[in-house]
Amino acid sequence: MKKEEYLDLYYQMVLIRRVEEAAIPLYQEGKIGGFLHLYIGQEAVSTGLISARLPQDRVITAYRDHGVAINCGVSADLVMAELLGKATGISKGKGGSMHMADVEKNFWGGHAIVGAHLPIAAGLALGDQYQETDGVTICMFGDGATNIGYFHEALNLSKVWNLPVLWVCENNQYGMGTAVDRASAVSDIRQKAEGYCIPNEVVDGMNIMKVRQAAERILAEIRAGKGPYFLEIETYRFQGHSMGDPERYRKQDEVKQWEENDPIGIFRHYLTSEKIASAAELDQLDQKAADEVKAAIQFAENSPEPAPEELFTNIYVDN
Amino acid sequence: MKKEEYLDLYYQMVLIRRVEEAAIPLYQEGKIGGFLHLYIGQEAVSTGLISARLPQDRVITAYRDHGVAINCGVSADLVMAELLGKATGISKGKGGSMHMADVEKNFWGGHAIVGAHLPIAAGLALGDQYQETDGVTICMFGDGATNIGYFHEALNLSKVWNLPVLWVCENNQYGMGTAVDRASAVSDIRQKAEGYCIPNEVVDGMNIMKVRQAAERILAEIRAGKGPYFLEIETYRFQGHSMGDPERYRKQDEVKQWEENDPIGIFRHYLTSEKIASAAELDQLDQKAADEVKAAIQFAENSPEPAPEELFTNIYVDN
Amino acid sequence: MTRITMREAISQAMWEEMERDPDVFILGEEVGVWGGSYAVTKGFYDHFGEKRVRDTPISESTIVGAAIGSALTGLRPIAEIMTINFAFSAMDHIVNQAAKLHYMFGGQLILPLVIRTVGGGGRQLGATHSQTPDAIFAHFPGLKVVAPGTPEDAKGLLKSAIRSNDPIFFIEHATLYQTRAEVPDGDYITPIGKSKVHREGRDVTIVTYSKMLETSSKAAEQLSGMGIEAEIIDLRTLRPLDMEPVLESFRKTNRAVIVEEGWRSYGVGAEVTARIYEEAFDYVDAPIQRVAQKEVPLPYNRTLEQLALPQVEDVVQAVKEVL
Amino acid sequence: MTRITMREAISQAMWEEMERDPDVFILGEEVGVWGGSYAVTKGFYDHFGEKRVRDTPISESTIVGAAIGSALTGLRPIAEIMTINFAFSAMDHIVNQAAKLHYMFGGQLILPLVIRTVGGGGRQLGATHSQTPDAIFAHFPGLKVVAPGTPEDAKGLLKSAIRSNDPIFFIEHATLYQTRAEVPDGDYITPIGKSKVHREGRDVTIVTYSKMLETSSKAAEQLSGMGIEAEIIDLRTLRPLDMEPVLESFRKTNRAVIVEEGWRSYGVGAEVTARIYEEAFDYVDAPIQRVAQKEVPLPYNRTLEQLALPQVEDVVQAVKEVL
Ligand SMILES: Cc1ncc(C[n+]2csc(CCOP(=O)(O)OP(=O)(O)O)c2C)c(N)n1
Ligand SMILES: Cc1ncc(C[n+]2csc(CCOP(=O)(O)OP(=O)(O)O)c2C)c(N)n1
Ligand SMILES: [Mg+2]
Ligand SMILES: [Mg+2]
Repeated sequence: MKKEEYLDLYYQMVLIRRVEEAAIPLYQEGKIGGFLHLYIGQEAVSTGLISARLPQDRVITAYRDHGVAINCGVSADLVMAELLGKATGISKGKGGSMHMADVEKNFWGGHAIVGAHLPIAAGLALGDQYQETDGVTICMFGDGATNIGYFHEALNLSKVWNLPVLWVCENNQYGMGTAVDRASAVSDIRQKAEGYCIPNEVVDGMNIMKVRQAAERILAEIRAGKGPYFLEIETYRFQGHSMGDPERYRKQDEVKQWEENDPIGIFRHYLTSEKIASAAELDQLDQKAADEVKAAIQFAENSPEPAPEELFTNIYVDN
Repeated sequence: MKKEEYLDLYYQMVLIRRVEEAAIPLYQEGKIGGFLHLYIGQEAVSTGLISARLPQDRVITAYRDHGVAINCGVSADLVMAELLGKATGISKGKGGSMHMADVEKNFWGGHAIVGAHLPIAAGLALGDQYQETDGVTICMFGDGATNIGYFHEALNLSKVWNLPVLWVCENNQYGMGTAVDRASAVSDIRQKAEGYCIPNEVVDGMNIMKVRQAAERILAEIRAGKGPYFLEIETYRFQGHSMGDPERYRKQDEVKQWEENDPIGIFRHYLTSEKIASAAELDQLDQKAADEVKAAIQFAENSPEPAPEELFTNIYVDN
Repeated sequence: MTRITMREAISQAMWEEMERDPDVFILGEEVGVWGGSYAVTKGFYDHFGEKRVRDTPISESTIVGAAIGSALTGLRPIAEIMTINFAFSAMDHIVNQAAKLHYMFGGQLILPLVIRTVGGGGRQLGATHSQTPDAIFAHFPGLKVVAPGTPEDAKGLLKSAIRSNDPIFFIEHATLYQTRAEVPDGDYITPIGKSKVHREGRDVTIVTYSKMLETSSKAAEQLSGMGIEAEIIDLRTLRPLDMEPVLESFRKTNRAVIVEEGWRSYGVGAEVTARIYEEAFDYVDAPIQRVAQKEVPLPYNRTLEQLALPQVEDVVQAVKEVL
Repeated sequence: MTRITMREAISQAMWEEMERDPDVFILGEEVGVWGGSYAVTKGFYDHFGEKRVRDTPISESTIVGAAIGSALTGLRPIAEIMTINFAFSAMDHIVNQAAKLHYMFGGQLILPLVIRTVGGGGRQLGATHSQTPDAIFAHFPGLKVVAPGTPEDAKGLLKSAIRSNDPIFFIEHATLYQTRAEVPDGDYITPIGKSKVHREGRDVTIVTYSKMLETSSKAAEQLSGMGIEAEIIDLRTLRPLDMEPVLESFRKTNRAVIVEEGWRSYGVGAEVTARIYEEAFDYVDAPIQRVAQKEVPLPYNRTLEQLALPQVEDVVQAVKEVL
């Protein structure tokens, strides 16, 4: 990997972090409504994964999607504008935090019904297989999502049809307040893939390089026609499930321990200790991210509300 | 096992066979309507299984339920009357072939939405666990049913809650016209249980003694509190999926080969060669079954239709 | 014109569209090797191959979900849900995904998708297998719901649906497959979202669709023998609901009976009734009547089942009441 | 009488019934350790223990399915589906199993089962999370559908539901939990299947339920200031639908407006409208009006969302139109 690539990965992670940190007060002021699920702590997962994709590779995820959107190339401006429900938002203000997509960037959303996007991901992969492209679909979902029937049906179909799809479970240890082993028959989520004969592995999601390397290798295999693959990525969300989570289900100690494994800190340490970048260079990127977020907020705040007529557009394509 | 027990098992299998053979012309004459899914070829499965249960053990199955009903102790009369839609039928003529139940016999139906009874079975087992009885729920379903999401959710929950349930997959090689490996990521259905850490095994469903022995052993384990167990039973349906199946999906040769493994024939041979019963004794039972079926048809034909007012009963309990 | 069955009409629509456009394909349970559990896709597997006629596992959510996903990539899937009773097992993907993705992402996602299914009672299949819950699917904006009553419309509407860029829920009726009627030769399409005068008459307006078009037509024949000429409007599409032909007829007859096979409460008849009163209040000469299924889970026994289902005599009776 | 919130009322109903009957238990996502995602079961887990307050995996079908199964064994489960939007993921078990098992097996199977869920828009949750599809659940005979609008009714109806031997789909409203009102002290139950006069008036009948009871009441206050006295009927139960109080009121006022939060087409208002015309045709003085949600998947943006939802002014406007 070239130096710029390393720096770009670092920058993306920091940018996601700053965007979300900025969203917190905006939510508290009531400028952002609805649910707001933060990705803080998990940035290495999508940044590592998506940086390994080729342009023809599709990405689809759940409602914890700000980071994924940014990794796919959606600007902080358009993410922030969507959070504020503005006409300039990536979903024209109609989707909000949970429903961002950018088809041009091969990012297919942002889906808020737990697990329901897995069958859709199977369909995206089927589209590529049918059309004989070499695109791979990367489908991300949480540990909790592996308990719903959609997961089972989608994984099964992907194997039966040998679909080019990378199933990525972000195991952040909880589905809302329910610890993995209180909801799942197996604590090693990757074991579920065995029931479908889908090759699988687990990777440390706090270390972006590990995610990136695994993703590169696996995407190449899928692209070569080897069919679906299941990747469990161990990670943790530092914030509550969404804003206003009482967090009765976990100890502050546990959170602290994980926070000491901050994926940004780990990567920063890696970059400096491996002499890939200096602290000063990284500080500059931090500053750049802060500036970009500031500008994004300004862009969003200054953007117009959707016109009232927008209520009735996009219901159907054909009228 | 005492001799009478052996004879009883034999009798049950033959009775089921004769009831269903008698149903074919009744269907063709239009006296039986709707769908009619025959169990012919699979009799050893439910006969073996259910003979091993204690009275407190609940049984629930799919729409291929005539045999199961009889094994649970429903008389041929009441099965036949239900097939003919009579007021005397086990479900008062409201359920038909696919929907027979006898709560007094701890038989909870007959369910026609593929896989939907698995979550219900988990609930039955939960009821016993909650009430601290030592009953086990025996839940039977087809190979095709293992592909729907309900299967996944129910198995997962059963393990998480350590429910006293025996999951029994009757692998008869096809879900309608779809061979197992055209629909399922794994051909050894029992492998699916690995994804839930549920102990499992496969047993030959054409040999009633093997089914019976496995069931006895496993039910005792579950009863002792060891939680769910998964049993795959290899079997075959000699008839089409339901009446009027064009059977384009399998070769007559294949059917013939399986028919040579007729579970009744195999058991008959076992009983005579092991000198448990003589051919004459078994012939007598054959005759008795034929007589019972004849009487059942008479009972059903002579039974009254449900009164028109019955249309509006049983919608609610409380009015 | 050629006389063909509804089954043939539907089959032809798919066959012709698949010949016309390589992006059209079929997926569902038993659509391939079996030839469709109602024999609608008989011969398709051999002709188009397993790439385009795809047997699926019993996974209703994923049949619809995979259809959605592949539609997003530009394909034109026809997902078959074996019967509408199993559509409940795919409910989220139908009403929460297919119906909403286009709107929710500001128009970015486009879903040229048809979900074909078949409903209706009358075959002694019992409560879980005999439903006509069409109204509940029609409740969701973002979905279009089509339910043809004649071979001609079935073919033309299905071709429209396949060419459409919207998600379409296409409801056939199990006891109509054998119905035979004239169908135009060659390629034609019938627009979605247009109701139609099926039979002209001056005395009363019968509004109906799907199987009940047949029942209503029989009633109209009987009524005609009594000197009563019923005008029959076939809704054909339940969402968007085109009231124009209904209102036009009603303004002439001033009397209406709405006939549907499904349950009365919260059904199609309620909506049509409410709209007629809203939009043609001054033309009402008598209380509008609804004919519908008795509100019970449909029983297996044939006599009871027929008691529950709307019959020709029920329609005749209702018409007499509004006159 | 004590003044409590809707949340407290619902919570009390369950708490009291659980104290009263050891067979009553709760299962659902986040009902235990978290205390309910709407804090309705806060404190239950600590008090009743994990046997009776059961956190489940994210498996909606199986939450309902397991509730059905355990109900069959004589228990009285309260299954919580976190929001009504996720009830589509359990649709088969709700409408095809819970609603039908009793009938289909000739009355043998008995399901004393409550499915609690919460619906409604207005919180900027976007199209998949903001629905009020109450009507579609009410379409199925065999199910009872309850949707209270006041703390008093919520408590009394939920207690009735828990004691009932039928499967009951109990719909709460997310933006009503903070609503505060007087509730009788001690144990009381409110019968399911009875509509109620919520406010007396002579000029117009407003028929509504759930959240729109609040909206309609505000409208009635405004109207009162203009000298118009609206009578408000709270349906409280959507199936079975009790029209008596509606008709009685209508025979007095001869004018009606039906107010619901869900989409207009194939909604609750259609059914109520059709029934009023059917059962009180001679009393109609003006076309009955429906106030409902605009027929779009609900958008995230606050202004657009509010434009789509029925507002107090819409009710006032509709009343003026019928006068
Ligand atoms: C079908 C469905 N059920 C319930 C919910 C409510 N819900 C939203 S997020 C969530 C937890 C999901 O956990 P997980 O998959 O681990 O993802 P994470 O939030 O940890 O990223 C739940 C229960 C939903 N959105 N959809
Ligand atoms: C949810 C659902 N989808 C489809 C069907 C139609 N159907 C009935 S039986 C069947 C095949 C089931 O196969 P399997 O589970 O192997 O049982 P078998 O018939 O072989 O005993 C199908 C697809 C249904 N009843 N329910
Ligand atoms: Mg998680
Ligand atoms: Mg099978």
